[in-house]
Amino acid sequence: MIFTSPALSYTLLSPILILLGGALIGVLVEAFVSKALRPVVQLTLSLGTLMLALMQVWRIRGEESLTPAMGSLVIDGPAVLIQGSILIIAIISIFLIADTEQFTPLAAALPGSAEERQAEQAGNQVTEVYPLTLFAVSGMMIFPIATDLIMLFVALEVLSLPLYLMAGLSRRRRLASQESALKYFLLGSFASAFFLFGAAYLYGFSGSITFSGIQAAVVGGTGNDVLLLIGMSFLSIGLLFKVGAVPFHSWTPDVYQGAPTPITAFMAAATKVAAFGAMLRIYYTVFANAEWSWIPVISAIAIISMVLGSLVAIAQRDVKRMLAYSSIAHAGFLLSGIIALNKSGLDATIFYLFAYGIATVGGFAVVTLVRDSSGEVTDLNRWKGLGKRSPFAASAFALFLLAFAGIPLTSGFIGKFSIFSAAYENGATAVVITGVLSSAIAAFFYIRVIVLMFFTDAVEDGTAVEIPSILTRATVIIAAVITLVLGIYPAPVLDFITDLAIFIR
Amino acid sequence: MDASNYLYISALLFTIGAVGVVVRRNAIVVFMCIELMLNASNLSLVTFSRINGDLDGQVMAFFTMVVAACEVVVGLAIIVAIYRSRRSASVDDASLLKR
Amino acid sequence: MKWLSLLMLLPLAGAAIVSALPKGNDKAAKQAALGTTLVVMAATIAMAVGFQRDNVDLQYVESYAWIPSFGINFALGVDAIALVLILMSTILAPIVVLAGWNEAHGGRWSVKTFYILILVLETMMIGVFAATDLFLFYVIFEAMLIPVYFLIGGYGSGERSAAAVKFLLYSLFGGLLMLAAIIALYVMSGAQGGHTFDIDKLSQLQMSSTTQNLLFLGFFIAFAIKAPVWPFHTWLPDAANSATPGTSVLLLGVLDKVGTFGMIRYCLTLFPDASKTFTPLIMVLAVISILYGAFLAIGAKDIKRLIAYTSISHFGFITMGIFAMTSQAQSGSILYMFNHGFSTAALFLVAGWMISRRGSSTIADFGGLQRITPIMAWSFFIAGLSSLALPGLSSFVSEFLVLVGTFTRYPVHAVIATFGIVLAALYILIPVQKALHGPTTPGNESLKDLNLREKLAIAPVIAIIVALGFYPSPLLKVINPAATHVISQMGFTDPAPSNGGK
Amino acid sequence: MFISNTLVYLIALPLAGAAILLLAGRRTDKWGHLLATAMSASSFGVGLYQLMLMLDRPTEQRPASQKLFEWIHVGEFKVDAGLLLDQLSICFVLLITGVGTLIHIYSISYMSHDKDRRRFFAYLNLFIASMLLLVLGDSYLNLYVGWEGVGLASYLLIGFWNQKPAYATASKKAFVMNRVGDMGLSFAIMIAFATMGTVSFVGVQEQVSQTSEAALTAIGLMLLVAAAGKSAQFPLQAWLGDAMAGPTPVSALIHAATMVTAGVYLITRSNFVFDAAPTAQLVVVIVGAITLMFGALIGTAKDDIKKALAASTMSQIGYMTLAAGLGPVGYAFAIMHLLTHGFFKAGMFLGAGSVMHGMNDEVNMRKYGALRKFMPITFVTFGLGYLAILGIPPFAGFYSKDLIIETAFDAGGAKGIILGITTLIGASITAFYMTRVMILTFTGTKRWDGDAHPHESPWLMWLPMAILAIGSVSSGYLLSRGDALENWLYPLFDHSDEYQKHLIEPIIVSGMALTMVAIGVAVAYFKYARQDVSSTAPEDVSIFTKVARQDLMQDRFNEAVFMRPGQALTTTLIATDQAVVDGAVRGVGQVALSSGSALRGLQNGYVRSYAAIILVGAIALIAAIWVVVS
Repeated sequence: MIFTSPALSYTLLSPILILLGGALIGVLVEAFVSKALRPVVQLTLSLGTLMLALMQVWRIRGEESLTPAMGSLVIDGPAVLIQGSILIIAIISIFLIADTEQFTPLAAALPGSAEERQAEQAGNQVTEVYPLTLFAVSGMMIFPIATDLIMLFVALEVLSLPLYLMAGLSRRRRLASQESALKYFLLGSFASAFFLFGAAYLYGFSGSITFSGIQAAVVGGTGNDVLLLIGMSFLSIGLLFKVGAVPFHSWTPDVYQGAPTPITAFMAAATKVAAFGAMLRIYYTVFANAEWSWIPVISAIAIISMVLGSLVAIAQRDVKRMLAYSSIAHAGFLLSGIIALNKSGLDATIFYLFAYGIATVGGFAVVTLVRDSSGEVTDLNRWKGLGKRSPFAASAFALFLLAFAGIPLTSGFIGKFSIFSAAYENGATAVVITGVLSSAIAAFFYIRVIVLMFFTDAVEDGTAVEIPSILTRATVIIAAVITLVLGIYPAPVLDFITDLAIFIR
Repeated sequence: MDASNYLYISALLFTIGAVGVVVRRNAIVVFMCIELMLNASNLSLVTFSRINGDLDGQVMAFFTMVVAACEVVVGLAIIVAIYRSRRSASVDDASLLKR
Repeated sequence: MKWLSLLMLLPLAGAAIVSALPKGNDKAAKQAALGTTLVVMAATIAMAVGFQRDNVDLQYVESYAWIPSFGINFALGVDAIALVLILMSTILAPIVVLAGWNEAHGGRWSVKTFYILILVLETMMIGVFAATDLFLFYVIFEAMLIPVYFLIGGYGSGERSAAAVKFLLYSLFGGLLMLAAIIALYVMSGAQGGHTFDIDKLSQLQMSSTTQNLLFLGFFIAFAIKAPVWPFHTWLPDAANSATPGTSVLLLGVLDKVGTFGMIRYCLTLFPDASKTFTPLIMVLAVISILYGAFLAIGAKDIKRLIAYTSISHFGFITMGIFAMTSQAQSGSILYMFNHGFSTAALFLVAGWMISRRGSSTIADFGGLQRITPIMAWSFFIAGLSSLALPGLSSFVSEFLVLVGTFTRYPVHAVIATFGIVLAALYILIPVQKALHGPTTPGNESLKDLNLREKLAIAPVIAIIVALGFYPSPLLKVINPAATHVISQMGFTDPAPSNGGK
Repeated sequence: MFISNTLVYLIALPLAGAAILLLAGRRTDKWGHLLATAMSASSFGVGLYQLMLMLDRPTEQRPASQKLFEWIHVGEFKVDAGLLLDQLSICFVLLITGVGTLIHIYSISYMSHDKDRRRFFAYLNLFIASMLLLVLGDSYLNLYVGWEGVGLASYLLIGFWNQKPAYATASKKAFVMNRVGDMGLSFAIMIAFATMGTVSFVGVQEQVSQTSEAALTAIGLMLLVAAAGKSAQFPLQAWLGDAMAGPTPVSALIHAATMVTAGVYLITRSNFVFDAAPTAQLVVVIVGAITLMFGALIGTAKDDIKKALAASTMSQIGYMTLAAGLGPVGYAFAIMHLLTHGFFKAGMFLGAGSVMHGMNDEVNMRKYGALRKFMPITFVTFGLGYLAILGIPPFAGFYSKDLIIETAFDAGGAKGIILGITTLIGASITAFYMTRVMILTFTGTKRWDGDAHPHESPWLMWLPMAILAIGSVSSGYLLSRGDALENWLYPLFDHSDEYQKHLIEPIIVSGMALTMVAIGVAVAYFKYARQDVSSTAPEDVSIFTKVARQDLMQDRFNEAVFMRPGQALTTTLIATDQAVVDGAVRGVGQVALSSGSALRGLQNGYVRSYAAIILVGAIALIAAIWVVVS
């Protein structure tokens, strides 16, 4: 047996390598840098890593390769776009994570124990959240460019495991936070098991663990369709779980609510991008020729996601839960981009993902601002009159809500328009009509929040808006600007996406 | 012996695991059920590897084991934290977040 | 000269100036807003002067690539219909600003914000009529809900936020239906020679009659909600009741016209066959609107709701005229849109002054105003007469044209609709009697008559109402070619005199 | 046709007067009434000048027209702002401006104590202008403008003292009922345009021969509805009595001499339509006959002097309508009666105003009595009017009314006999109630309260009364001498079916009429002059009197048939709008909200149930696969 060293294209892989390297250095920093310096060092390190990775992504735009890592990964236009989106979202999320007020000083300490108080008084900070974030980002970067089942599974776990932990790090309401971590972990592993089982059957169907092999089997139509269908379904369960589509959505509200808000922001935005990035690649290339089998199923899932997400969101009293249900509805909208199965669907989905991700981070960023003496206030009733107390926070939040609702002149509208027209092009009339109608329902609760903020008199209960740092403010502003610009003049971005977004097989 | 029998066993194990997740309360047991599901998948992988006559499936099974080990680390950390703060490993007790 | 984009930029520039003003300087904000709207009005008039009235093509055409990958252009252009409506909007704007000089003070937010919203809204009002790209139209159609929403919810009275929400949700719902139809059109255009939103090109799409009917409904329901046509009207009374008078004027006078404008520009042009299919139904809805609105107005206890109900009736006339497919009815409808803007403006503005003086909008709280505040009372009375379409005032010309034009093709509808004029007399004279006549009720003795500013605001409105009543020719000459063009595009010609079957 | 460029001044002058007085407001308080009177008078002057010009022209060129500007041109619907002055309209022009000016003069004094006198004069001028537009417009649509214009002026004048709720209601009632009539005019115009493609008088006249009788009948009937509204004819008569709420000069001008005769003008003007639509004509006659009896019967029971006169007006216009419905023979007589009636009824109304002026605005005749001594001039002028309306030769009414009765008989057959007898009975009842008015007001014993100081009115008031009295005496003779009016109007009407010889000799008809009048006078004399009259209305009266006092139940009828159901409908619709239409919308919202709340239940917080949901999803997928595969 001759051992040939693997041929790796380091330039194309550099963004991922940089991230992994940064994450490992972060671990070392935890070990060797003094407590006082750690926050600054970690923040700088993470930001630097992310920026560098983003620069590398920018540099490799337009490059295409099926074999940057021996056929396990692929770099093409969509890959670059998804990776870029993830990095941009990660950067503005890091700004939020930098607000250490949000995190418990000592994750190991019992909630409410003396130990915890001591740690708090000592000014301890869980700086390990930075390397965790970088690891998660690395997983997210790999997930949409993986081209074999092993890579896909490993990437899925690499992105998930740090998130499970990060969900449990909240400083306030630690019990809830830990609970959310538990739920996220158990359900996530549960879904992973389905995913893996599906992967096994796909392997059984095609005799290959590479996407190209599976695709060839699908095209050839020689394999056992039952194996294909089971494999496809169970693999999809894993993916649909990650994007939070009904009926695999149940973790979303609880985890979104329980996790520290900066983590929720990061998770809600970046995971969705990564997971949909992977779905796009899998459905547009691997399963494209089996569309007869999955389009009806995904359509049904899209429809119930949109409807259920919108309906239940109406009844929410907690802003984070409401955004969670809204994200379920958005998962439905995004699935119509998968159903589209055409070039415009691909462009539209990528655009939508970016626009939605940015607005989501912006929205949660505003949530972190609204506080009382014991921390964040997420009860919507206490958001009354926010417009008077902080026009900045309230108008920004209103803008993000309008973007979620898909009101023209926000990015959400362009996204919705393009994704629905792509789906309609592929004959998904029912999905489009449900999408439009559930947008109307969705508008109902977005507008209700706007009413609360602007048209309801404030209750004096100590709820105030605090801007913890320039970074959080920057997040809100950047997100708002992007949301507006993409709504008013999206042409450059759209053209950029259209030019780049071509899958290579 | 027909290789497909291993597939049936795998499916059965997977089902047992899945049902276990739903019916058992203890977080550790739930987690073990999930591990059972992962191992059921491994069994399938290995079986398919055998049927197909290549090693990809077996390689993947190894990866799965590694990943499962990682999951154990993370999972136990979380479960222990919960147990410490709640003095209970029942997943039903952790139901603050709902509706 | 790029007239239309200039017109759209001017109010935005004004808004920028207002927002740059120091905090608390309300007077400067008002003056800047008034100045801006006056400049816009002057510019619109200057543009209108150069309009070639016998040319039925779009004029002052401009087009800039906006989102090329979707075939979307920032394309502007006006035909006579759009021109007339833009003219109406920009003339109303300074009047609203002047008339509502103090109405921003009771609001949740600063006076400055109020005028920024008004100016942004003005840009959108111009844009929505000038857009010749369906996507651009839709964007403005939806986006203009936002400033109105904040104007109602932030500066209105009573159940203002509930009314604002109702307005917004209702409109959004209609808008989303239209969006679905627009998506379908867009996709079809892609399949038939390239993605486009150009109305001309879209009107040449081939589609099955079922598709056409469904898409027509998507558009029509949106416009029927906007207009509003029975039974999609229930948001209007609430909104008008809660909004400030100035906002109500813009809402009923301008925004609602987008609905009827859309029916002509989009429903008829894009779906001629479906329009014909649905005409019988729409005619019935229109007639119901006319009578229903009138009856509700008769029973209204609140003066603002009353005016809103009268508008439902009037929009019934407009809708009926649009679908009657005769040149008289069509011209009449277009003229009606213009005239209604002013008569409703007059009613709402005067009602607003009455309400702000009395502190109540219940009709029964007034009484004997004619003797206490004669000028205010007269203004209201004349506005009311215009609303009931008294000959010699502008609405008569348009209303009669609609009726006579409808009669030649749909005699039964026209006859039933004509009963509306008796009801109109009731719904105007009942409040006139209760509020202006009779003995002075307690609490009214010391009301002040209109001041100079208010007189300056109402005078041009009344002047326009009277002038166009006696001499509508200048407008009709502009409107007629466009109206005839619409009819002939639909393949209709006016019915010849029947000689009663002899 | 002759083109004249001065016709517009007829309208422009009073319109300018109204505009100046209304716009300049209180600044014109001092001299406003003079300006208004001058404007009216100048318009009369222009009218006379136009008459002179017209007399100078040969018969066929007498009509003059003036196109002012293009008004409404859309497609084939072309209406210009154009005026037409022909032999018919000049009669009205002179009546309107002539009587109008007199009433202006009268009002200077009558309204001198009212602080809003200027406004009153503005309205009067507005009315004159609108009325002139009505009779001068060269198309139905132009006429319509004037038609509603007089409605507006009438509304303003009836409600001049609208601080009294009843008066405000009366004005509203008048306007609304008029609008019902206006609707008829709208219909007529629409039908005319749809069938003939034109709405001008000339155009319609030309098209009549090409148009089916059905269409013409429809137009005719709709014109009749319009006429009934404006002229207080059955069934739209109910507003006239209430309209007496306005100041008395208004009643004289609008509700006696001019506006209420607009219906007669409209029918006469549309002679070409009616001549070709015999059914419509018959209905006109029937409406006229019913109204003349209706008004007369109401007149017998009224104690309010103005309402008695109003009822009489209604009845007299019934005569005119009846005459106009009799075709070419009747048009001229309708116009003649209209003119003479304009003099004597205006005179009597002014007389009534004079009496009220002296009696602290008391209108109840039972509180009058023996006023002859205190107001001799009023008594004389009123008396001359009385003689005229009775039709005593040689007073004006004799000529005009007798001609109508004759023509009615001449209609021939049963129709002729019924109409003839109706007109005769009407004449008798007229004599009865007018005599009653005379007796109650001027003779017998005084029944007024102590604080009334009856006195004769100042000269500004009695002068117009005197002039009108002269008209009451002489106009009939002048107009009928040598069939002057008939010949004057002759070219306008279609005489293709020239009327036959009189069926009954005129002298016999006159005899019958005078007999009937004498009976009426005698009954009244015995009932009121020979018995004491109580100062309050007796309660123990026959059911007929009670019904007549209530205007023959007209208001009750309208209330029961239109008003109450209308109100009920309004209330129902408002409730429906809230509950059903808006309810449906809110219901959709509620359904969304409650289903959202219900679905929240799925999220019960137990991680195991979440896993179960995922499992259910997985099972569903497997089931789907199973379905696909098998």
